[in-house]
Amino acid sequence: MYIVVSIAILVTMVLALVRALLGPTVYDRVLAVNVFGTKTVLLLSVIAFLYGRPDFLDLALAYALINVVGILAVLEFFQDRFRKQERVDSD
Amino acid sequence: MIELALDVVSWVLLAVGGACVLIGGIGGLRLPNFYTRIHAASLTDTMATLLIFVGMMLQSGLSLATLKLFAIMLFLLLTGPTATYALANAALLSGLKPEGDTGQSKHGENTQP
Amino acid sequence: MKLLELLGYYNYWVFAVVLTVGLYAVIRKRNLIKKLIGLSIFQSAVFLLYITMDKVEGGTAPIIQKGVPDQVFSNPLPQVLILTAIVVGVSTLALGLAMVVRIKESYGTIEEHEILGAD
Amino acid sequence: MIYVFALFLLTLLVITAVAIVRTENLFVAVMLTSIFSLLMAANFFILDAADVALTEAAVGAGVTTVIFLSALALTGDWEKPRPGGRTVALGTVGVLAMLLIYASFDKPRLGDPEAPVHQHVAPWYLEKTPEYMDIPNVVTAILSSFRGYDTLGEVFVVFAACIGVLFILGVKPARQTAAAPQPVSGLRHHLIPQVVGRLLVPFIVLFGLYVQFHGEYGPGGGFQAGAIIATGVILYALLEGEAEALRAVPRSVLLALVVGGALLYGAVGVVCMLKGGAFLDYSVLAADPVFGQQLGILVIEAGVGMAVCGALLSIFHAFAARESMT
Repeated sequence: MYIVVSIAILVTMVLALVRALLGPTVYDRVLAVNVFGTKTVLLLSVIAFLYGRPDFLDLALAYALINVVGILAVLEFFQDRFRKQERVDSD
Repeated sequence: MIELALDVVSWVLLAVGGACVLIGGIGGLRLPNFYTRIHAASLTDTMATLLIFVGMMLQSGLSLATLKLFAIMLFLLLTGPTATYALANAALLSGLKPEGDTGQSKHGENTQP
Repeated sequence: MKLLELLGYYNYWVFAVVLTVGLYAVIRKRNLIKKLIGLSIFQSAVFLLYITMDKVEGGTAPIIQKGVPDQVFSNPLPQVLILTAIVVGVSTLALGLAMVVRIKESYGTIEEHEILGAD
Repeated sequence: MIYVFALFLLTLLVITAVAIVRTENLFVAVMLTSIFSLLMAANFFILDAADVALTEAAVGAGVTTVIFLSALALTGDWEKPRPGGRTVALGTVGVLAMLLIYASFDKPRLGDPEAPVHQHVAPWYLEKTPEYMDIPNVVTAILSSFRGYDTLGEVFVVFAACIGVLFILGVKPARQTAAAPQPVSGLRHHLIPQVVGRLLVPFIVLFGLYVQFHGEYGPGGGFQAGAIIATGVILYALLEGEAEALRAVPRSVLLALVVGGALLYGAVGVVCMLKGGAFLDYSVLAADPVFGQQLGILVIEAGVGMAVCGALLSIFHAFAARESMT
């Protein structure tokens, strides 16, 4: 049963990667990275159960916690550039 | 008897979770512009996380693994929508206006974030 | 049997392709940051080669569970090498990026040909 | 059955690598690099390398993306395309690829138990770990005890890289820009990420400590723990602003962490020598050699965790301080 779910997750990862490559605006790419991260967490949990070693869920837990840091760093990066652009336009 | 019932319920949950994940992926690819895609990707994310992890928790019964699964589900449910909100907020602030009914994305090339 | 046997070599082919993609980036691209990204891809390919060699058919990760009598384990040794190599890789990457930032401040550009021209 | 997953994820890996090299926009390359690191961690996990996957996760998701973005903020965001023929570069690289693929045919198949790599040293480690250390995680046992001297070298490399970055970025920039360096405020008007982040940071640090002291029984150890705790404090710095994070974890504490971690590791080795054993031979640390080994592993893992956490954090602060200067 886990195999069906993991196949579905893998296909979604492919779709998210295609969106990351195609994505016209930069925020589409950030969205794709976010979706990709969540799917990795799901995939790692399902495979931990598939292998019959549920004590490896630490890895999925680590990803669940750390994924948001990358996304917020990107948004912080954009906010700085946007503010710098504003400062350049104003003076 | 209980064992069979648990198995069936968790299988159904996992199957629906997998379908949800797939719908999110397809939606994220085919929808016209950014704000519609963010709906597709984030809503199904949260729903699929709930379904898949509850399905797995039923399978693993009362053990340390169930506690870990619950912790992962909790943090995913906490961080997923937050990241999506921050993303949509940043996009809106930087001038990517949601389309009316024109449907085509104004920002063709990604030179202008 | 032929396909399955060929499938066994798929990891090595991916290693070869990712290694050459990283090398291409380092050789061809002139932007220093793109060169560093190419270098980290090159590094990841080498890590993939080491970890591919540690997998044993039907073996699990080398964490000995008390109850299970005789268990087939994957080889722990390459994992130890790669574990430290990843952290060292990030530290040297940070060092490289610090140098790129200083080059940008003194030369005003991080394109290799412009830097060479300025000298 | 693992071939299906391995096939899928490795193909994605190749596609991402090619996409990274082809994009002009450096910011897009950084985003794809974070996807590349996610795929690497998934691949490591499928190939039974749980510890390595946790390290790649802890380092790849948080720290690498943040360091790259800080560097991009200080340098340009666009790469100038290079006109002219690519044939020479593509030719040499293509020849190399052919040679490597040709050479891979007499390598053992994936997962072949009779492969020479599994015959010599690995079985010895797998037998001797329960005997000498009696801890479940063989990888941590080898990392900290059998190859403790080598890991000491690793800690000194991380230490040297951190000192190098501090030196390079410590110097005032040549042209001090006129604009007064306004304090880099965090995601000020993003209320929801701040509230959730403030709720999340303690759990990340707590999870880091769990990974630190859980290193003997499951995937974990000093390197992963240091990276996770550093990511937690970086999240705090992103949300509250870098000045606020410096107030919470000042630079003196960071340097003390880096120096203390490396010193602690070396001190354990010297203590072993003083008690009559060889350098870094922990069995002399306590009456019962097995308990001595476990004690030694616990202490040096703490040293490694402190050194890595301090190094990554001071690197982040060095870049962030540079950002506010220009």
